[in-house]
Amino acid sequence: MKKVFALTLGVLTAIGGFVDIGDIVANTAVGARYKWALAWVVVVGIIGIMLFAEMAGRVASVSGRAVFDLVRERLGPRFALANLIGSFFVNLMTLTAEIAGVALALELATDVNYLLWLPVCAFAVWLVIWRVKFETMEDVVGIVGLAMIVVAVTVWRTGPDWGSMFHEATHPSLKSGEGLPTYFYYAIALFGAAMTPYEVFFFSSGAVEEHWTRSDLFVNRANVYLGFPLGGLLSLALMSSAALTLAPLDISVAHLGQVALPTALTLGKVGLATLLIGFFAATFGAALETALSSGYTIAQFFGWQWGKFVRPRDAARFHTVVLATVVVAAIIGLSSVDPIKVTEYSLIFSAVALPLTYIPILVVANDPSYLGDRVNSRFSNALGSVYLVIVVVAAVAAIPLMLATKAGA
Amino acid sequence: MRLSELLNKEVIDANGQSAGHVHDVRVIQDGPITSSFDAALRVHGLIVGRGALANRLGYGRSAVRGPWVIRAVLEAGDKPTVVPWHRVRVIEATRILITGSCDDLERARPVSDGRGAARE
Amino acid sequence: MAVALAALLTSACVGSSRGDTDYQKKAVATTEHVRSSVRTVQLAVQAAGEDDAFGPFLSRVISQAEDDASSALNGFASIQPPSARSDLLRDAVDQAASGAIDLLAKARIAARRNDLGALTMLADSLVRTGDQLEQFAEDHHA
Amino acid sequence: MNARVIDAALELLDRQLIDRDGKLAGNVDDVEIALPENWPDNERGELPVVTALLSGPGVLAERFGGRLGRGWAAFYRRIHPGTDGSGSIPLAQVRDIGSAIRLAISRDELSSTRMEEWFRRHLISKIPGAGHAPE
Repeated sequence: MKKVFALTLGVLTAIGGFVDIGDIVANTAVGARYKWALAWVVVVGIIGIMLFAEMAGRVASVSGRAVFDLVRERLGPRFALANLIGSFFVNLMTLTAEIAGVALALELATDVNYLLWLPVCAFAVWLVIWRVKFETMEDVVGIVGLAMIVVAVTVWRTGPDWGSMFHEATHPSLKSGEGLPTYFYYAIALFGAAMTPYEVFFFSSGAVEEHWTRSDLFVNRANVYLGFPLGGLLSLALMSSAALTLAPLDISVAHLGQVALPTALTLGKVGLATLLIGFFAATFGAALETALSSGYTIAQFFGWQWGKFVRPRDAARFHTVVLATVVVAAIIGLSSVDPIKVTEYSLIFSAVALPLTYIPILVVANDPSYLGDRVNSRFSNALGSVYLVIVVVAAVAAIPLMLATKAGA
Repeated sequence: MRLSELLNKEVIDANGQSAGHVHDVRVIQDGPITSSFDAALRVHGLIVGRGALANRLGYGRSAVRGPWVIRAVLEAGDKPTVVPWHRVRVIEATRILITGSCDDLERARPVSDGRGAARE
Repeated sequence: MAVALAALLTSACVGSSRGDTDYQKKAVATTEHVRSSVRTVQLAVQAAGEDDAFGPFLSRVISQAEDDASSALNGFASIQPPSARSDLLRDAVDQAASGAIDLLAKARIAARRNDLGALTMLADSLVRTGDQLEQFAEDHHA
Repeated sequence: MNARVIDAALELLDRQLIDRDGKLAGNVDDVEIALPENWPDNERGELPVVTALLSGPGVLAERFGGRLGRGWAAFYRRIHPGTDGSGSIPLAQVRDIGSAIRLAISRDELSSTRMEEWFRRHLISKIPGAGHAPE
């Protein structure tokens, strides 16, 4: 049983990364609009995040150094500060959206306006970080988050024609009237959703929180190879469920409720209730992940004591940052910005910031002074180099595409 | 003096020729660091080169070998050299003046050998 | 590319100004938006009919769709029509969309009251309204 | 005696400091180097020595330079009167140089961790559960 729980870090990281509020809506919107024509991006994203997280987790396990620590060592304080400011901004935006996402899930269950839930949700997020053990937190949220699997069941029960589904995914084509720039804009958003920097901040810091060492490299791999494909599978399921039920009616998706309609129609009340629990856990998990990541990045940049593996009073500045970030996110959320729009933008900005985090990790994963004989294999480096190109191209293209397509309008 | 006061300054030889910028300061630990040794780390020389990013990422001098794409791009044209400390004459605000010609500087050998690594 | 070219040609044939074409595009986008909301509510009502969803959920999904449709129409109504020819289009969009939004409001009221009977009775008119809006968008495609 | 070669910018600068209790104690923000007496006219060919590792926001700010760095350093001095905010760690207190740098002293002995102390005392300790053991 302990072995099962050893895998929840990867599950929680991946659920928080792949099916947080922005991704839930984005994947559904993309499925309703393009059906399976963008499914390949999710696959590219899954492989990328597995490669990236495995390297970050390996470095953290062997050397005890988490990602942002290395970013500063390898990029120097100036570049690292630029990265810190960018990453922190993306984190804050995402946290705002996730807290609102938890509130939106509760709104769907209760029909009470989400703005009333929002302060409660923000407080709950902070309280869990303050009081609950890291392992308990990831076990509970990771396992409850598995309720999202109900989306895959929905797709199964809808009984799609798997052959034509596969054909559409492998031979992407655009409906008439759809432009290529918009298509690629969504491609970058989906890629950014899969390979978010905060996932690796959280995963590598989590490895330190859990006291992984050289002998836990197997656990690291198992987490990466199980957790992230699961997250990716849920992404694809959301996309398929929308492609099967919403696309035929040409519905454009902007709300969480629309995401749940196919499941309600296919699996009834039980399915719907399970999905709402899944929404709640996934967004709550993502909120924890981003709130902690904001503390991790700042503390690691300055070298402060961080983490839940010490008493809060021994990591005073870290907990101050987390508390302040949650409060600010809640205030932004209460100003009634559209939380779903916020994550859509933050996905694009995380694609822009990604190279500044990816490159230092790729380099350190090759450095024997950190890893001894556990440096990257030839295969990892070959794949790592391919992704280096992808990551840089996506970062360069993101902003121009966003402006040219008016954010995919 | 602080380390940062040496880094990134341009190194000029006796003929007024530039040898590149200071990328690092090479020190030698001549014994275990304990309170009984009051001068364990001595400055041996300056590492001087041209590609700033390659330097920061540790290519050219550390044992980092892959991936070859990054290595090929960053190491192109950058052959860091060592200026032994006894040739350093003057430290100015933006420049460091050295004796002799920069043509006879030796290539900097890689330093890391994986010893500093890996806690258990 | 072919599509863009065709669009260019047709608009050239009609001989309307660039302002008119822009306005027409916005009119179509607005009806598309309202149609998407109607289709969403159509699915919600279908779920209600099959007892597949809870009251609070239905009520929330429907009122969000209604809000979306209203704000799309309000956005369109605030645009100044570039010519007298566009005034006709404006009225047509307003009429089609307002009727649809009325229907959505009825659905919302029934859902808030948890009146499943009234809600499911709207199913047919929702489908019909959705089809009409779809037709409208097709007819006015620039 | 096996002499070990260390490139200071690569292997010391920006590395994590860990105190004797295993607590994270800041980063190496700069390194203090002492020039030999009468340098550069020192007859005996003595070499400069690394005397201390420096840590703290004030030190980092000075390294940044430019308007941002100067403003930051000035602000730091204002809120910490009578100090440059540098936790100067004599080399004799360094135990090991690896992927992190281990110290023989406690982080509470460093002036660079005063902010940590301040937040501990005035904010974090006042919230119930601050001393709650993690495991």
